[in-house]
Amino acid sequence: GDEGASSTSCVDSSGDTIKLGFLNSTSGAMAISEQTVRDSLSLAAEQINASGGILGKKIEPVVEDGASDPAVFAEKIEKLLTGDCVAAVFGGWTSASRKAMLPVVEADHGLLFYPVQYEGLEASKNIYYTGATTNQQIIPAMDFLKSKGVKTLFLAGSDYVFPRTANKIIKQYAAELGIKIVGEEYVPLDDDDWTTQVAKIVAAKPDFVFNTINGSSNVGFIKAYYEQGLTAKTTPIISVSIAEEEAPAMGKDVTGQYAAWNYFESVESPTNDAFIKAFQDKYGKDRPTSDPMEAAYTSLYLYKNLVEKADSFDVDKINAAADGVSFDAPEGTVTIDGENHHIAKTALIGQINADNQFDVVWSSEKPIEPDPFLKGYAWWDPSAK
Amino acid sequence: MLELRDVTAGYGRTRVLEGVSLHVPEGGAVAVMGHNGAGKTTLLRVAVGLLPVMRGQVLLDGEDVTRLRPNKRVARGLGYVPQGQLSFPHMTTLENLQLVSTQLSAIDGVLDTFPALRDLLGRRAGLLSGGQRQQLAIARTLLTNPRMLILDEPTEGIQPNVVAEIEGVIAALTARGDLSVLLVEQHVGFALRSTDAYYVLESGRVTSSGAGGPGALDAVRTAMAV
Amino acid sequence: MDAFTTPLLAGTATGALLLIAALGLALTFGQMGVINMAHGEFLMAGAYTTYLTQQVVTDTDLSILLALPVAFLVAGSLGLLLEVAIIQWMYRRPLDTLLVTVGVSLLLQQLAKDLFGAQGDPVHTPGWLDGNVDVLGYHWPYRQMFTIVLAVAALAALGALLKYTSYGRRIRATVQNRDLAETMGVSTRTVDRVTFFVGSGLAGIGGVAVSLISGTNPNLGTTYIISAFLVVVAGGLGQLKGTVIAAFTVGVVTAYFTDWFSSSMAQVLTFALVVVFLQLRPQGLFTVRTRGLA
Amino acid sequence: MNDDYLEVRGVCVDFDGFRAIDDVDLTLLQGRLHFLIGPNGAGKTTLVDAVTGLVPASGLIRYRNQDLLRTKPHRIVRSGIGRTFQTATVFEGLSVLQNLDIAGGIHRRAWRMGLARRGTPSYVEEALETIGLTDLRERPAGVLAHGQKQWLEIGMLLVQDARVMLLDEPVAGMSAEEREQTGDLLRRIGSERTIVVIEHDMEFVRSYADVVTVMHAGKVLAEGTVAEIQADPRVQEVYLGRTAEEADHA
Amino acid sequence: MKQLQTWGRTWGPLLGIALIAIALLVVAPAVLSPFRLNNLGKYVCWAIAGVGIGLAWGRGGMLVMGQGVFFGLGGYAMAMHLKLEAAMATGGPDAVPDFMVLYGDGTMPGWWEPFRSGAFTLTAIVVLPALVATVLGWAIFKRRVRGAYFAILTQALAVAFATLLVATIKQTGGFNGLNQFTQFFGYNLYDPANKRMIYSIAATVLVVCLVVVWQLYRSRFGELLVATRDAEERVRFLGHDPANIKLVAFVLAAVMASIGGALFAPITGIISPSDVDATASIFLIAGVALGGRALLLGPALGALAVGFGRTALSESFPDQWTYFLGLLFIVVILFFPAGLGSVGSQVRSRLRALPSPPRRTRTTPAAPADELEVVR
Ligand SMILES: Nc1ncnc2c1ncn2[C@@H]1O[C@H](COP(=O)(O)OP(=O)(O)OP(=O)(O)O)[C@@H](O)[C@H]1O
Ligand SMILES: Nc1ncnc2c1ncn2[C@@H]1O[C@H](COP(=O)(O)OP(=O)(O)OP(=O)(O)O)[C@@H](O)[C@H]1O
Ligand SMILES: NC(N)=O
Ligand SMILES: [Mg+2]
Ligand SMILES: [Mg+2]
Repeated sequence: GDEGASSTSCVDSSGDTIKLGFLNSTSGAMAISEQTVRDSLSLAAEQINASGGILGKKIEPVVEDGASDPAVFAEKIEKLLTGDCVAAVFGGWTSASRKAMLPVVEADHGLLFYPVQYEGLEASKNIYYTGATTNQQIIPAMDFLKSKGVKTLFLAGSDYVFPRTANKIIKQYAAELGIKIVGEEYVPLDDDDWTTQVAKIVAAKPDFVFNTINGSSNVGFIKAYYEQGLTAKTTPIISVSIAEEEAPAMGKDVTGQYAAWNYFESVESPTNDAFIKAFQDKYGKDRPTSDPMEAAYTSLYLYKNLVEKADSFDVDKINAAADGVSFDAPEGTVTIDGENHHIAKTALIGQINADNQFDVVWSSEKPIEPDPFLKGYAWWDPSAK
Repeated sequence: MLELRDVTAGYGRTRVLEGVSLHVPEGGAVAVMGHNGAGKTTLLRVAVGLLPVMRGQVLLDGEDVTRLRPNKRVARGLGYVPQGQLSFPHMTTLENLQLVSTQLSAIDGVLDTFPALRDLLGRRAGLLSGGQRQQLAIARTLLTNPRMLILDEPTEGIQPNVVAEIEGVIAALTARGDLSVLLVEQHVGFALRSTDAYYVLESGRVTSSGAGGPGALDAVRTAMAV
Repeated sequence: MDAFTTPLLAGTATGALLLIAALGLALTFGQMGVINMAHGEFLMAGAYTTYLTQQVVTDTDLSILLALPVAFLVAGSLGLLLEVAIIQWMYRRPLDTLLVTVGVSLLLQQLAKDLFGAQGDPVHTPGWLDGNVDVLGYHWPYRQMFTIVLAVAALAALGALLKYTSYGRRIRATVQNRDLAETMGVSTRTVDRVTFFVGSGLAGIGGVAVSLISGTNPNLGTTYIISAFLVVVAGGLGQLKGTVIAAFTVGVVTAYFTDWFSSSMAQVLTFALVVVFLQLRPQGLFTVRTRGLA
Repeated sequence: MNDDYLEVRGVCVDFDGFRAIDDVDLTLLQGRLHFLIGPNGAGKTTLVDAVTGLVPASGLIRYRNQDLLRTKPHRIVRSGIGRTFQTATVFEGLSVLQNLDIAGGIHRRAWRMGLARRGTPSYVEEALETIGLTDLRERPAGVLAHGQKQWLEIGMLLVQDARVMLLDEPVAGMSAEEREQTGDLLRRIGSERTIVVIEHDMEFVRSYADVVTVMHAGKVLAEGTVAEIQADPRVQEVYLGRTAEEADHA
Repeated sequence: MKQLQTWGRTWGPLLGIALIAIALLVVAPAVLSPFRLNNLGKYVCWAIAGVGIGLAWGRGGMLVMGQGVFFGLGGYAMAMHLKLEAAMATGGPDAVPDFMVLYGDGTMPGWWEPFRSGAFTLTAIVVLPALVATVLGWAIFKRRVRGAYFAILTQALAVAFATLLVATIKQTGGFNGLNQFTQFFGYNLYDPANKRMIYSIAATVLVVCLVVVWQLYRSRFGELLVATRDAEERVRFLGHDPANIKLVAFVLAAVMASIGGALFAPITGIISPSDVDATASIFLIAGVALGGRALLLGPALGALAVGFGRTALSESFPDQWTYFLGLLFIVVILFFPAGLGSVGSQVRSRLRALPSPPRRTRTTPAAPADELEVVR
């Protein structure tokens, strides 16, 4: 789009409140995941308001349902930006929803904060990505596998963009690392039946399985896996979408398996303790916290810091001030890269214990600088077959 | 036995019956006659409970059954043979009968009345010829052991010698004295032979009524010629 | 060898699951003509019932067995409620039931989400279903065998109900001609309610089996509903025999396609196959003919 | 003899092993009222079904040098053969007028189907008059009484201008006067058509039949005038019964 | 009086169409914000598909549960062109869409190639669905598949179509669908004036479709279609092959859905499997049912209402709106089987039929006998 040229912002920052849009799917298939993001956004807003707001203005959330439908996301973000004149929008989960919102947020010259790990290869001036890009999650996970001496790897994923692209990267990196890919299987999002694919894993006998399945389909996968006699002992799995929210639904079947994230509820830090306590005080003791929730929570605080550094709600001023803005997040300190609008994050590998919590077994030494286009990785060739 | 008091009924907005009253005494047999579209079928549907009344009452054994569902009326001894050779097309002849009663002796009894059905027991009713279906329909209703039998043009589409058969059956049943009959028939001669009172229906109103028997033939013909 | 046995055995289990879901539909749709799009949500109700039963009776070995009759009752009651509140007014316009029940399905999904949260809840596999047996290279899970047993049992029970009791005739009579059935002394109201109760209850049983695969979640029903309908249609309306053959065929064929191509393509190809099949046998596997133009 | 006659030769119809029509020969000539009678289940309706392509049959059925057994039902209709049904079947959602009007559709060019009807075509008006439903012309056909539907079906045949009319029990359920009206109507329109009537009411048959064919168990049992038929002991046995002489339905 | 009635019956509907035209083409652009107008444009696309559904379902009795397939054919055809336009604008005449580089190997399948041409695309939007519908319809109707079989079959097609799209990520963008267009036949898509133009095109198309079905409904073909709906087999004995009659309606409905989809892509800026799958198809149906499937204006107004309702409800009750939506389905179908468009006449007839209203809702004629009936 032609940035900013034609659209003049209608954001009204003259009063003592500032409107922010929360756009998550609270109906449809993705509600399972996105509701949690909504919850932590609400928590963050409450906290910020309690401590004086942003630039002294209370946040006034305008919530919308993305209905798990990319076209609805496109419609709603336009409504939020041009109808409600929100200063920024927080939300989206699937890459489909982000891709649908991207042209709108660019055309309207608004801001979107996207809280989920994704497949990278994207950087928009109007989007801040507070989840991991591939070099902060997938590539470290591969490094971890290499360190474990893994020789053969099986790829299992949902049949959509994120897993497909992630696996393209994994395959190229695996070649570099000398890890052999012995199988690659996809199942449509929300399909529970993994029996046949798991049988193929049984037959292929890989050292490890790299799991890029999204959402509830993980339950079917893990159960089928366990049923056919595969365990963390025989053939461990490393997942990039199973978090504290999902793990309980799989019970003991998932115990001992690994997951790569940038945050776990088990992360030990005072900020995290405070985050967990606040969250559970608000939503109940039984509610776990997880990476996307934390990233969403962080995104609102990052926005606060951005605005306060820029001393303005203006998009251009915020972007100009972005580089180096940081926040002491539950996962540790995160810092915005002004160039690509991603944030530096520490990569963690956790192992799921009997309480469905994740014991950190590996960690990158320091926050990894975001590299959405993998420019720093010589083995990466985007147009390879 | 069965009484309709000042019944008004119809479909949607259109009224088909206007203040019709009719009485079938215990053990009696009554014929209803009238032209196409006069409302004969509508009258019977009201009596059986398939069509709600807009006004008026239906009484069975002196009791108001206006709000009673058809199957409850059947349980109280009402039997109904609808017009149009209706059956359950995907069920066999035997199953059509078994729906009402599974007693072998009872089924055997009605099969004696309609022997042509014996060969068709295993055939689906939807495959039967029109006349075969009509025989089945009457047989099925007789199985419900009615005390009050309501027949809507039972001989329509039936071969002559079976018509005679049916006439004989009705005669035999009424002769027993414990069965009342309400008969809609186009064959006036047959109707009057089989009943002891008649009503003529014209555009939803009773225009003439009287005692039955062959003697009424001329009266009915005149009434219907209007 | 396992390239042959795996899809066969796994597909049979999938077919069994489809069969349980489809059996209920064979009753409510095949026999009564009601296109109940909320049937999937009755499945979901069965799954949540299993979860709740496990919360109350923590001995998983026992709780699954307990969940079966409870799920039948819960889903059956939901079906009964649906019949009494809505469907009973709609028997004369079967295609419209489809749209009404889409609304019901939306309501139930939202309700489940509000009651149990958007996240799935765990259902634990009992110890006696833990494990598998090696059949020619396929580690056939006990759970899959259990599903097959469950389906066969449900089939036998339903078959007996339809064949050996007068209820079977009553239900068929009612759907073929309501008024006539009523005047033959059949209480069509009772028949309708019983049928809906039993048909929906079967979905509840299916829900128990499904919960062992995927736990619970509010969208669980949507996964199965269209395949289940397709099975009933391919099998021929009102024909249990056809439903059984169609369910297992679809299950096994999909498994082979999945093995050869991919899960997505398998779905596409299976749907395509059913379409082609209906070309050959437009009214399903087993056709009931009548005369005339009706 | 012109070629405007319907020829049935050696026709058989089988249903899963049951032979409903068994080697039937018939020649139906124009200008005569031809009656088809016989016991319930004799195969009368099935024969009409075979002629109109509703059930598969073997043998030969020919009309104007056209082999009907190899012709689809709607093409058979287009060649001038029309029928009614034992259970009257009309288009319940359309008005009486529309029912009649669309029956005339085969005589219109396809592209004219896209045009609206303007007024009432004269032949539809005539048909309405003939079947006595003029007053009910705007009524949906679904609400007509049993007999009215049967008339409407006949009216549709009139509008179709069928050269051969096969009427399956057209007067069943009609009162004596109505039968008479219908019979007279058939006689009037029958002079330049081939009309076959299936009927059980012997009085009606007596009054209007030129030729009667009796079917029994899928075969032709007898053929001739009414008098010949009534005298035939086999017909009396299987069909008329002991009431043969006094078969006086009113 | 009588004359006035006849006049009203003939020209009243046209007056209704004219009112809709004025509302959409004159009033709406004047009073709505660009965003709301764009939203309305989206509903208009659904309404165009809805008009076709009214024809096939309301008049023809074919419950087309898979119109998403045709909506998608048009939508994807248009989106492919827009995607190529966007690519060519920055990358020259041989450029390929961005996602093919991201998820694939950067080569474009051959069947994308012709969609570089705008003329080809416009032709394809009409011809493609017509072809597919003809082949499909021919097979289905000749084999006399109908009623519930037909409904479920078409629904399965929508599922299969959406799954196929998801499975062919490298060719169709998969679950993401196609988006990030920049221009529409040379016009900048983010210029408000151009957006208004596209909206006007959509509104005009809707009005044209309404006029087309208006003429169809009053034509003899329209009567024959109703006849086919009510007693399909009987139509044979009027000398028509019902399969052909249904085919015409089915193909027309498919083309309308396709055009609706084609306009949907530039208006919303995206087309993805979730716009064409079984659920999306059911929403198309829902609008038609709500407005009154057998009425002339019902389907279009119903589709607009459902579109508006989804937006309004989800904006006002973002967490509870599916309850309302579910209830809407139930209440409308249960109490107004002929659609909200018929509420007036229904109430009137109720009042007149007093004092004893029917115990059961029997205001519509009984379902066509063959909805579930199995014929040889
Ligand atoms: N379901 C219906 N809806 C509206 N009107 C109806 C309905 N059924 C019948 N009618 C109308 O009611 C009137 C009486 O019909 P009914 O069937 O009672 O007549 P009938 O005397 O039995 O005629 P027939 O001798 O032809 O059987 C007719 O004018 C008919 O058009
Ligand atoms: N599709 C079919 N399958 C099996 N049997 C059939 C089928 N159609 C007709 N029959 C049988 O063929 C025989 C002839 O039936 P048909 O309807 O031709 O008799 P009909 O002479 O018209 O009798 P009616 O006077 O009672 O109408 C009957 O015994 C009927 O049961
Ligand atoms: N970005 C993801 N996980 O879809
Ligand atoms: Mg009658
Ligand atoms: Mg016959």
